[in-house]
Amino acid sequence: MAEFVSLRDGIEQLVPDGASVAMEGFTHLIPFAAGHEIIRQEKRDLTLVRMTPDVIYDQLIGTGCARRLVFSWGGNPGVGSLHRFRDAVENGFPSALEIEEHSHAGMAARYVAGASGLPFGVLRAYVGSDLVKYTDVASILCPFTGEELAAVPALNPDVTIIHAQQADRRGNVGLWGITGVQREAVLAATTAIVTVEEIVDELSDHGPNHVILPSWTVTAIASVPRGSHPSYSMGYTKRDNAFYTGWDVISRDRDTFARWIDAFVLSHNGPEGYLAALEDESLLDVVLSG
Amino acid sequence: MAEFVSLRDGIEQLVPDGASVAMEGFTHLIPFAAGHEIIRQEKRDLTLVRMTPDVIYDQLIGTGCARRLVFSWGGNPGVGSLHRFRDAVENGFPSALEIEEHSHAGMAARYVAGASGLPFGVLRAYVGSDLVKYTDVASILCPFTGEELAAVPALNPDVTIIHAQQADRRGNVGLWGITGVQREAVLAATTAIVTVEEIVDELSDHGPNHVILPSWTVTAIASVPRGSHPSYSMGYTKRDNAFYTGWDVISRDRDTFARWIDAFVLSHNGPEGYLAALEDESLLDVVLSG
Amino acid sequence: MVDVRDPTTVYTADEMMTVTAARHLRNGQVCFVGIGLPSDAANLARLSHAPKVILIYESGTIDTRPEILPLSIGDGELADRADLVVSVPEVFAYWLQAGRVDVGFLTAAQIDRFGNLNSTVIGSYKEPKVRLPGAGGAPEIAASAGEVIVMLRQSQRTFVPAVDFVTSVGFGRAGEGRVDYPGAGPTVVITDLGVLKPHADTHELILAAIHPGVELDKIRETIGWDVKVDDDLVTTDPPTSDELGTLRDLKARTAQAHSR
Amino acid sequence: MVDVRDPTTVYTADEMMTVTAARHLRNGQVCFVGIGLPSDAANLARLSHAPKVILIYESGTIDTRPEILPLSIGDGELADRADLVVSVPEVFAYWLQAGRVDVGFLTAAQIDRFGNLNSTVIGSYKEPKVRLPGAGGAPEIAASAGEVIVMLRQSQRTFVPAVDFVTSVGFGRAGEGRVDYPGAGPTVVITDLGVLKPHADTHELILAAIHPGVELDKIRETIGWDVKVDDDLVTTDPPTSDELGTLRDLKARTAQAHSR
Repeated sequence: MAEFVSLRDGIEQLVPDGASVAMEGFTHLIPFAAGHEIIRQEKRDLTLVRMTPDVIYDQLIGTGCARRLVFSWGGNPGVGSLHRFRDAVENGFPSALEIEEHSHAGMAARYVAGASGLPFGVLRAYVGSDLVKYTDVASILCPFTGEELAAVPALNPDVTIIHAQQADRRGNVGLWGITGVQREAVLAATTAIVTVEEIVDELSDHGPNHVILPSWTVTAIASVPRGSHPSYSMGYTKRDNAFYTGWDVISRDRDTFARWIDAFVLSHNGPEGYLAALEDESLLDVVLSG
Repeated sequence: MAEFVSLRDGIEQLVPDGASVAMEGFTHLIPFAAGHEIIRQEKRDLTLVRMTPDVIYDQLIGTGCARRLVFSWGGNPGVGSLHRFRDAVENGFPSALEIEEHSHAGMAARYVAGASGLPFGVLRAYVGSDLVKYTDVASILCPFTGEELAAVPALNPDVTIIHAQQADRRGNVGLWGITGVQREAVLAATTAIVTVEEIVDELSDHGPNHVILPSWTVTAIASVPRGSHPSYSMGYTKRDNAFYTGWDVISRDRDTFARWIDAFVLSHNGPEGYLAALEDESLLDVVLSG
Repeated sequence: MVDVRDPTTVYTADEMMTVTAARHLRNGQVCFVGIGLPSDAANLARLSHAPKVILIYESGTIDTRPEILPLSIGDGELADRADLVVSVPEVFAYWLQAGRVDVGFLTAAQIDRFGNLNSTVIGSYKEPKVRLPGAGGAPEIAASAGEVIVMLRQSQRTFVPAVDFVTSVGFGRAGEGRVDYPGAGPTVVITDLGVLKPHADTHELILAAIHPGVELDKIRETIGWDVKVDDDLVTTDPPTSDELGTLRDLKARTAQAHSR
Repeated sequence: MVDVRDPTTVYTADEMMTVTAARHLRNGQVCFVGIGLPSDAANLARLSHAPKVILIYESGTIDTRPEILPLSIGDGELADRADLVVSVPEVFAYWLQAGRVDVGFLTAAQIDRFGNLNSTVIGSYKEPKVRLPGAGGAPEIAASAGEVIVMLRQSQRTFVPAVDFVTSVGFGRAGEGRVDYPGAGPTVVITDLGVLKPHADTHELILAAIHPGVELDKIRETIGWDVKVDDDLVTTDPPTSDELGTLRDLKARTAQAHSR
């Protein structure tokens, strides 16, 4: 059964240095507050796993938390490059970053295999792509038709962290809207941490694509309202598009990035401080002017 | 886009003799009315596919529609044997019935492979079971760990028939409650026929396990209220448990069965007649007393 | 059977069997349940000593808390009272195969001395004497559940030296054990007369407990092999009045609901 | 570019490109859409001549009809206005891989004469000059969609003799063609200056159409190989005032909604 914890205790006790950590959320429900807490606690040597490492992983990579990145698309959605990610890959700054790279379909099949207790997944993928030369993919023959397909190894992160809209008091978790690969990422992991917008008496009923994760599939739950900013939590918050656009400028320069991390993440004890800092309009100007 | 048709036209035009036909619904939402229409139209040489051939396939087998049965559990749920199925397998009456038999997990994996456009599915299954000697299962090695697993061939029926609670006027189909393997069975098939309790302006919103099949994945929709009797349609009808219990007596004897089919199915033009016959309490007595 | 006039200590062999099976479930365990005696026992456990046992039915209903016993594996009652309902492919892949099930309940038409189960056919597969329903979810429950509890009434027809067909593996036809199977296999076989458990080394089912009032001869008469008896054979505790009361209330509620 | 004072006949190169791409979509086709120019074109088609085009975004939103253009692949707008939303594993397995997508839109950082696309890296993989975002859904769209429409602005940096990395296959590095791929591959490449199509035999991209007012020299200057010109080279019809009006309204609605 899931335990209710503070975000700080959850990260401290369940995310050891060196762990493989998947933080999922496909544009929607990205667990930014949990990422910030990992930065505050200076976790090191993490293998970061995520289909779409966006700004959250740019921040984790830029602060030196990651040794390795497993991913399928690393960009700032609708904006452009992730400059901290690029700096790590192109220049080894702040430290070298190993990468293991798949396609979206491959990563999804890897999570599905992991959630299913299978050692590999099969898909029609990677055909003709140079990716096969650089990543962990094998070819496999259909025993019935002889057709050649791709096999990818199961993905079973040590820790999966997601953000959801709700948990009920028994620890069942509910999320809806675009649900991405979160169900599989949680079920594939040894340990699952969920931050939620709200703890409720009864989960809302939000239609066909509502994912429910029973309490006994989750390790720890922390209440973190607005914990997905600048991503969004459908029904609770809107995506902060201006933040994503602005991140291009912040992240392009190493010093500006360091000042931003200091001012918005490290100077605060937790997510409340980050949210308060966002409201202080002069703070960003100070960060940008150096 | 799905076309709206009468049940009679749908079966007549889309279910040719010799076709492989999957009629799915896991206890819930079993498309009985469509089965009765297949009996009325005297379809022959069908390969019937279904995880749990219950009373509906007992009726189709007993009337000689089937040449072959692909399945994983063939019983009268909570009651006992399917006597027409047994008579066909044990005695070849009314005609010999080839069987291809899997476990539930194997059948589910076969449908998933079919819906995914893959030639086979992989699962940890059939270990130590004599089923491997008699069915279409192969062993496959994980290219990463060397572990041996089971491979099953994809299932792609010519026609899948399901019963659902609702279709909207654009032809989108909605079903909820226990949804079984219906989504996969429809997506795996060349042709999909859906009978529905009701055609509505807007599909109801029935929570996390609500399956929506877009109009363009369905070939034909027929409005058939109570089309799942004696199974049930959550939100519309209750399961007729007495019918299932009574079926044991009806189906045990070849002649009684033939009289029942005549009185309840063949004597009527369509589902309305069947439902009216159920209301006529003396009719069953006549059938049973011979 | 104990023959005492106090109605709460007069019970049927099925009740003794159901109560015994229920006692084997612990709070918080995840249990994959079939219809019939297993479902009775699992729900009795949930309504008595193990309120937090998590019940999964193969129709996809997860952590369901039915108020009445289901008649089929897919009753609406199970869906209405479940924490979540998933598709059938998912219940087998993400929940059973992934190793999330602690205890699987199985029954069968035949069991052999090594806990192998037959629910497929009596006679030969190609020319069956009696064609049974078949495998359903059983082979994978037998392989992947953490352990398996078997419930089966004893008779020469059911407890046989060798099953006609291995639908679901126990310890193999020769008792060779559990090679390469994720789960531990049948850890206990609960019957109307007693309880058998596999020997740690030989994997042969040994009589471990006998229900109150049952003679050892009756056990031997209803098992098709020369069954060994554990040196520490115990007598099962009879059902308590609480256990009987809870089970009978559940059955009465069920009968009433289904008569409507 | 046509330089006429009537505002509905003055348009940008991106507008010409978007309108041309939109015209390639037919009513009822199922289209797998990416963010940016492809999303603009697909929604323009839906709002003009192809109201029943079915748009799928890789975030799992199926048959979505956004009122404003999404800024990210997973905007709430896409979910709110979709017929259904499925998980990411499902959108790739049940929908794209299963062959349910007629047309996939792709863009990239580089394209070569045989329609191979690079969105992974400039320079060598191990020591990149520029690390690009990577594959995302592109390799499987390239393989499994019925056909692929590529949208890419022309320049010596983008239209290169050989891509640094084949992220998504067109007709292979040597133009060997589509062996064993379910889909037909890139059937058309739409740029800001014209339209290229693969030659039926050689699979080399040939200039098939030139946008109004564009000089052939400009085409040659911005393609890194000696591009061949179709004997039947046509000039693209300029955007109609309806097309431009619909596109501009959509953009204006989008800008207004996002400024709130």
